[in-house]
Amino acid sequence: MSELATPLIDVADLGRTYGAEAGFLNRLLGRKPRQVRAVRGVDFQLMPGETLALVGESGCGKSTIARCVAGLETPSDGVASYRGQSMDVIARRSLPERRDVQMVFQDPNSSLNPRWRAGESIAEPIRVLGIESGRAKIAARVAELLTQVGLSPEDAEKYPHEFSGGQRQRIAIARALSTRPRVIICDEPTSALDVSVQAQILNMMKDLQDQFGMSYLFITHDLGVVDHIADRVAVMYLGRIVEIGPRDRIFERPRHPYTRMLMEAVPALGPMTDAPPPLGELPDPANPPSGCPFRTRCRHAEAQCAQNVPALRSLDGRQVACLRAEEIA
Amino acid sequence: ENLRYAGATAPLTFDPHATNDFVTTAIARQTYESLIELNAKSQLVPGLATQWEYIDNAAWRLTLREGVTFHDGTPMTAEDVSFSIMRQASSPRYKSLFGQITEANVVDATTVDIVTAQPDAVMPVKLSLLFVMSKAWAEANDVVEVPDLGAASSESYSLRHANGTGPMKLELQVPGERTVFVRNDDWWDDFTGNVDRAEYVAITSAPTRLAALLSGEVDLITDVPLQDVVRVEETAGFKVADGPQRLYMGLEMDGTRDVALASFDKNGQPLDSNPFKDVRVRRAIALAIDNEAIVSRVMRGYARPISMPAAPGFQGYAEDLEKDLGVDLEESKRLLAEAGYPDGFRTTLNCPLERYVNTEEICRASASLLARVGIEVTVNGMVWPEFARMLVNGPDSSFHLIGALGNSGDVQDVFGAILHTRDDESGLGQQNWAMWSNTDFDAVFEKLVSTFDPDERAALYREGLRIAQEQQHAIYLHQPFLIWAMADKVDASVRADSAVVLSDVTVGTE
Amino acid sequence: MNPVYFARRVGHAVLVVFIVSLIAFQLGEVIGDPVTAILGLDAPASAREALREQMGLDQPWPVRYLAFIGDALQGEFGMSYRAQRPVADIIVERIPATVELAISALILSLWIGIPLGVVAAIWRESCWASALMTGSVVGVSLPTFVVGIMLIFVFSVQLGMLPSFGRGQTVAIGAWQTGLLTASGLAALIMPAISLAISQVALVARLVRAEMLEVLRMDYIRFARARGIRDRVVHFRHALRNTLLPIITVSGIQIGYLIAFAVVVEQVFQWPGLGTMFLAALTESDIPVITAFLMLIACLFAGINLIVDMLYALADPRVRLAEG
Amino acid sequence: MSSMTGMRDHVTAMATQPAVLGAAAILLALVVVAAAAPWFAPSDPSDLASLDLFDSHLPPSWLNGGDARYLLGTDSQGADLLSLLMYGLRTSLTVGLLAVALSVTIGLLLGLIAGYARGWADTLIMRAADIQFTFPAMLLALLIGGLARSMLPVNQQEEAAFFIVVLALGISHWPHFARLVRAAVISEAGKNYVMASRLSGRGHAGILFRHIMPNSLNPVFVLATMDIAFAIMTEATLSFLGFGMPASQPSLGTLIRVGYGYLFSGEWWIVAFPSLVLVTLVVSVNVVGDWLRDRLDPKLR
Amino acid sequence: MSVFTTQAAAGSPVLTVRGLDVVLKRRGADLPIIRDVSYDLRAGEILGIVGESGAGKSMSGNAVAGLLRLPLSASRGEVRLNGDRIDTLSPRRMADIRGKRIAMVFQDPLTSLNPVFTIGAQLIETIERHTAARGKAAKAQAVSLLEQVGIPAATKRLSQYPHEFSGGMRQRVVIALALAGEPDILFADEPTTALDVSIQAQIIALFRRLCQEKGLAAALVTHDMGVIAQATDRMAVMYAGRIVETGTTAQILHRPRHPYTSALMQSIPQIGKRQHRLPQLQGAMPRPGSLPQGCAFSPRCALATAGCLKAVPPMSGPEDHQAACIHPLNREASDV
Ligand SMILES: Nc1ncnc2c1ncn2[C@@H]1O[C@H](COP(=O)(O)OP(=O)(O)OP(=O)(O)O)[C@@H](O)[C@H]1O
Ligand SMILES: Nc1ncnc2c1ncn2[C@@H]1O[C@H](COP(=O)(O)OP(=O)(O)OP(=O)(O)O)[C@@H](O)[C@H]1O
Ligand SMILES: [Mg+2]
Ligand SMILES: [Mg+2]
Repeated sequence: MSELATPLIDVADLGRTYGAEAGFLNRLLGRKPRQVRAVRGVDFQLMPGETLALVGESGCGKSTIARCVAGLETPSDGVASYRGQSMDVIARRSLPERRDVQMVFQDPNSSLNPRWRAGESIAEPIRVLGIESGRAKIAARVAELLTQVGLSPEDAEKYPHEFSGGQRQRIAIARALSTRPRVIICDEPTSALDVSVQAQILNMMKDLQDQFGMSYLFITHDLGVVDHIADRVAVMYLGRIVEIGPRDRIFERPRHPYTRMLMEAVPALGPMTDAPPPLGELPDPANPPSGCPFRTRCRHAEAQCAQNVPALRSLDGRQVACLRAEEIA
Repeated sequence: ENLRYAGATAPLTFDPHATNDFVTTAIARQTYESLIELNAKSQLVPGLATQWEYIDNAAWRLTLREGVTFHDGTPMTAEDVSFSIMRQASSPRYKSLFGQITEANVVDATTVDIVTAQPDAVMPVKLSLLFVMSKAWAEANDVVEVPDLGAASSESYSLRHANGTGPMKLELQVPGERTVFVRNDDWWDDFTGNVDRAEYVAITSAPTRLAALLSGEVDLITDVPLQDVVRVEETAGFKVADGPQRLYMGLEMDGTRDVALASFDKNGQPLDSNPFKDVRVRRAIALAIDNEAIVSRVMRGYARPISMPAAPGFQGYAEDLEKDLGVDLEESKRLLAEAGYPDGFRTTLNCPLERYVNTEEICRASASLLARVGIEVTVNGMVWPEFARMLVNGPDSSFHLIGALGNSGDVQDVFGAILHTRDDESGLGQQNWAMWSNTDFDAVFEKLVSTFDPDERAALYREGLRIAQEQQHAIYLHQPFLIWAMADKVDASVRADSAVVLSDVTVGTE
Repeated sequence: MNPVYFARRVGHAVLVVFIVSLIAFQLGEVIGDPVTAILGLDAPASAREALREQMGLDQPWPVRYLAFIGDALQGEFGMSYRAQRPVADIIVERIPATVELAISALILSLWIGIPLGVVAAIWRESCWASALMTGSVVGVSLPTFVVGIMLIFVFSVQLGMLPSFGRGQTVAIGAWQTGLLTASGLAALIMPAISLAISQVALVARLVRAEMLEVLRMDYIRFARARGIRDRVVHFRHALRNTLLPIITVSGIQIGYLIAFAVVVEQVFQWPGLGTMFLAALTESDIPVITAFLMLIACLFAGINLIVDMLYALADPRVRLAEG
Repeated sequence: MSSMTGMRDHVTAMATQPAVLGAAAILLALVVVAAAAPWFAPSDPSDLASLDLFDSHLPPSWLNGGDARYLLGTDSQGADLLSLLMYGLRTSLTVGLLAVALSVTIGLLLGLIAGYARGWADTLIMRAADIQFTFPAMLLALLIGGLARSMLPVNQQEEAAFFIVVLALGISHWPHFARLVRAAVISEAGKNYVMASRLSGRGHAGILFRHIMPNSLNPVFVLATMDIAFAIMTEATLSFLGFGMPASQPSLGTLIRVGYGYLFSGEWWIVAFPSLVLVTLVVSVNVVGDWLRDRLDPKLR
Repeated sequence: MSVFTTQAAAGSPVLTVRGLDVVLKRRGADLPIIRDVSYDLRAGEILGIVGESGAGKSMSGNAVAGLLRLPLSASRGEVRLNGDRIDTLSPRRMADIRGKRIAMVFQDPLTSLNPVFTIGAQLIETIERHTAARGKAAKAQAVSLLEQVGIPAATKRLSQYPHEFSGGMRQRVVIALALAGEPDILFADEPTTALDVSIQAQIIALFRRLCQEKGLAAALVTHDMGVIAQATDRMAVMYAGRIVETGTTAQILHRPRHPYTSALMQSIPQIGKRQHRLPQLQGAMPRPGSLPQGCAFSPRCALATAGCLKAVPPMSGPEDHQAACIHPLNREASDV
């Protein structure tokens, strides 16, 4: 990725808040509604041909970002744009650009309509977005896509329940590929799969990227997978990006204590370690701590960490949101 | 002895002037007595009045029985009688019977004059529905006036308390459920029965009512369904009694409209005429309907075929005019063709459900009988309030089944209310739901009203009945019988007004 | 209890009652003709007019609706055309009969239906369970009125064991006439309660079975077993408690069915309750009674719904703590 | 799941349960009888001219006094009971089916809207359903019946009775379906294939009707089966109370109502046969419905 | 039948499983789900059972605890607890052993707790079922259990409901419940799969501590090799219903003998081990009922020969590291 290239996806100050509006009665009783700011102040760019991995523990807002970027959800603040145009607008106005951003979901069981044949599911975007027309042409394209994802053209006639999880995920990928997208958002595409199947899928995704050159926004909580597939990594905690930068930088020398904690927590395949386990648990997202969101679990937290939310700042070839990043080795 | 008996509905109130519901009247009659009574054969006999005579100037003079006391022990006075007459005359429900009464004058302690706006020859018959209440009691309990409907917001005392002169005292009235009587030992007349305590319960569902009898929970039930009669008779220890009801059933046909309602030709196109207005059509219908068959199959013999707007038990009924038209389908079809309906036509028969015995079956049987001459009849069954509303606010019917009685049971009443041309001003023809109109007939009625001579009246009754027959004012079907079932130990005879006269009932010891 | 949750439920209840009052009033407007209902066929036209005026039927309907609501709020529903008594009195007098009948039937149906359903769920595969379920299907399929009259035929007419109609002896406790304290009252209750309960037993059993099957599949049941908790405890404590929620809801709805079918049962057994009153009123176009009955039912169901919601919150800690 | 293989699966699965198989066979037979009534029934009870009053109250042909022409005897009008039963079955089934079709249509539509649109539409619809729910179906049916009758001209009520009953039953049950559909829609709408379809550019209507609705139909189907039984029963009860089908267009319920009065009279056949048919019908519908539920309801599998 | 035992391990096995088969009873033929499963559990040791989804890991645990329900049933083999057979016990007796001697923990802490009872009620119920403690004593024991598993403010927590706990806390509660009867054996079926890595690390540490402190014999079922590496002393690899390799964890991870184990480990993307492509296993594990002839892994195996298809290969190799393969990798001198 040259610095000159324009980003495909530009996420700027993205925020998304969930939770009911304060109802009449609640307002009358002076109650605050329970609101979850699932994502706040998130900035990042996705360049052509690159893979950006988004990691973080469950509930930190990864899927929310994915949905905003895909135009499936309207951000509460900020914007996620594709080539300068808001994805929300693209989706709502059904602009032609929408075919350029596709998505693969985590759960292969629910990502295919159980009543549709595999071929029908794959053909849906082709037909609706008018990418091909005519039965024969569509069928040919479906067959081609099936082959690309390592299935056989005959599989188009089968129903989802006749496939294994890995095969279903392949079909989902074929469907995402069907529009020849520039960006594919992968929301934990392998976390429901066995490692042997995961390897097949990851390899295939890499091959496809080599072949078609699309970008991946790859969401996962498995750092091993990140290290394997990503060019750049963004680490999220409680709705914010706490560290973002090139993979090598981050994995070689994590600067944010959270990133470090995550990496230490991953059980290594090697000999048993006696390192103490991480501290504490994720705070209630509806009620996050003041200042640095991670300070409640951070071994390095100081009084100043509770004051302000640390902003992302450049350090050592990546951006990190920690006041003490330099001090922590 | 104790008698437990059951009927289909409960008495609504014990205020004898506040309702004209005949079940209520029949039950209230145990405690309240009328000035003139009807005996078991529907003949007028002295009640609280021992004599009555017409004394000109539209006034009737009543001589009151002496030594009669109310249940609270106070003697009955002429004041009480006069009070009761005027109280009842003011009741909206009795307007058509007593609305003409202007004064009830106390002449002396045992004499009261009833003055009406016009001379009224059938007043004595009507008086069998005029009940006597204690004036002092009414004043003491704030029921001087008939409870005012719609406006009153509390229950009137007379609803569940009674102070009459009759053979039974009211001990307990639970509205809608049960009524308990005890014998009035101070009654002026002789008890022919031996009941000294009686309890009446309402059991709406006929099978349940029958079950209550068969299981011994009650000793007597009224309104036995026809199909169950055999079952009761065959069950050891039970018997059935029956007797004619003062009521006749008939099919009434639209006699006025130029286009009949809900009637079509065989292709479903609206008729541009009113076939019922044509006497040939009416005759054709009469010839097609086999009322013998209806009586024997639908009514299982518990009815009597009739051929005029009256039946035994009506004052003025003329038995010798009774004639069986018979069934003649050929003639019927010929008449229809002659009237311009060679293929027949389609029409709707409005049919009240309940109220009278087996109405739905009668209607359906009539429909199938008429189908034989090409008249296709759709039976439109309606619950009673709907049916009543249709008649009263219209009448919006060109063909319907109805039971007719004439308020007092005098044929004159039948003539005036049911057969006379409708006239809102005079109130005549008020219940002429058929809107039948015949000037000759109206003339006969006018004459009848002002005639007091029994023989002349008899002739006029006959003349009126004859015109009705000749013009086929309606299809006269039958006079239904009342059927009671009871345990063998009970002796009670069926009266035309369906009252179980407790003073006449004997309960044996088994 | 969360006050917002509670307040919102009460709000719903009031709304329901208000809407029903509109419907009930409107119904009174179109159904039947009170004047005919009161005076019968043979009253002269003048008498009809007079009565119409006297009853205020010539006023425009909003005026009458306001009057109606005003009266209703004071517990006044006017006079029954037919019974010539204040409707409120009639209703108050008849409530005990229906309530005792419905509650007995409810208890009976839950008391028999719940164990049946549990048993059928636990031994899902056994032939006894399928026999039970088939039996319960037959139970649902028998028209209440046929059951009622058959019971009468057997137990009253043939065996002479039970009374065929009425409530037997009642005792007053304050304004409440109860039949539960006398032998004859209890005897009279047996058959109506059974015929009312029969179809409900089947309903409850089927529901409990379905819910139970679902709950038995849950991990916490497996985990309870893994902890060595005895099957009996697992079934009747762990599983049943979780099955309770839908049962509470259904019991609420069931009271609806019970009241509705009480109309039929009361008719068959001449039970002096609201059902016979309503039916009589319906066939007689006794509008004040119909209207009052509807309002009563609406209040009743709004109340039941409220109670069900509250019970639900009690039985399920998740709801209890959740925001309304 | 393919509808074809699905169907075959169901049939083979059913074959292993004799009770269900029996019930399904009976149901099928009853439906065929009802559908073919005009051709198979010995006579047409609505052809009044064919009735002979003197043939009334005949017992079944195998009993003393029976008439070979009337296999199951005759009613009070001399109509052949067998024919009445066949036509009554037809009416009952039609009423049941149409009523359920109506409530399914209303419920499905409102449920789809509520579950998909959420927001105020959801609140409104579900609140209405709640209100409706508070009223027992039968009372509601009585009311609607009463209302409709009082608003129609007298002489149209007869023909209208059928539609009134269907309307009353249909309207009184839609909340069941709406709730069910709404829940299913909410669960389906959250599934990823719906998201994927949105990404493929499909509009809301397309997603709702092509994806969500077909996948939400199973529970509806099951409940509908059960509801047919319930509708038939309620219609019978309404008829018993005199607010159902008229005697000239009898349903099984009407036949039972008419026959009810003959329970003690010894003319048992007038009530026994319709009751038997009704119970058989409702039982078989329920058995098949139960079985369907056990098979189709994913929660129970 | 080959039996896997380690001389090195302290003490004699608490639980021995020998030749266990579980079948799915169907009309006609029974479908084998797991075959010939044998292993030992020793006090103070954690045995890891690893394998892909559907390999039969859970089933082997459920069968031992007598938790199979029809149509599943254990058709062969024996299970001994301290030398006494328990697979032949009546369900009633088995229920007495479950929770008391053999405890279990399941994957999903969200659904393992009954939502309508407080944590305290569930704990006390279990304590009273298995110990003599009643009332106050039981409550005190409940508090101490919660403290043992690292739940702060235990007394207050007793009166709370499961939904008031976070996922990690819930799993701790589940473990506390499993420990309530002071069992000898703990079966943990994927206890950390639903949790975040940070919490997973905490729970693993907890397990290890408990085993050491209490001398529990534990079996940890998982499909995460990392968890195996960090938590277990010995491990068994399952494939298509059979154990295909057993041995000490260190040895297997270091020098796997079965080609499946080796391939599986290589296909795991690991931090710091960059490869452009992951070595991948082709195809998928066969489902019960469609097992190939002979070695079930042969269709996916690079080393497969005709001999592999003849018969199911027996376990072979040194006592502390056996594999069911006729072409084992990393042969050692002790191999026959
Ligand atoms: N539709 C919603 N309504 C309310 N809250 C939501 C909604 N969707 C997500 N959240 C909340 O927003 C936060 C972020 O959710 P999100 O699904 O984006 O997390 P995630 O990082 O994808 O987690 P996971 O790894 O579990 O998929 C969570 O706390 C979640 O509870
Ligand atoms: N109740 C059942 N009926 C039929 N087959 C079953 C049943 N339970 C499990 N199986 C089958 O038994 C095999 C082993 O299941 P088991 O649950 O032991 O696998 P597992 O190794 O624990 O997998 P996972 O990692 O997914 O939990 C699987 O192929 C599964 O399909
Ligand atoms: Mg997510
Ligand atoms: Mg498992």
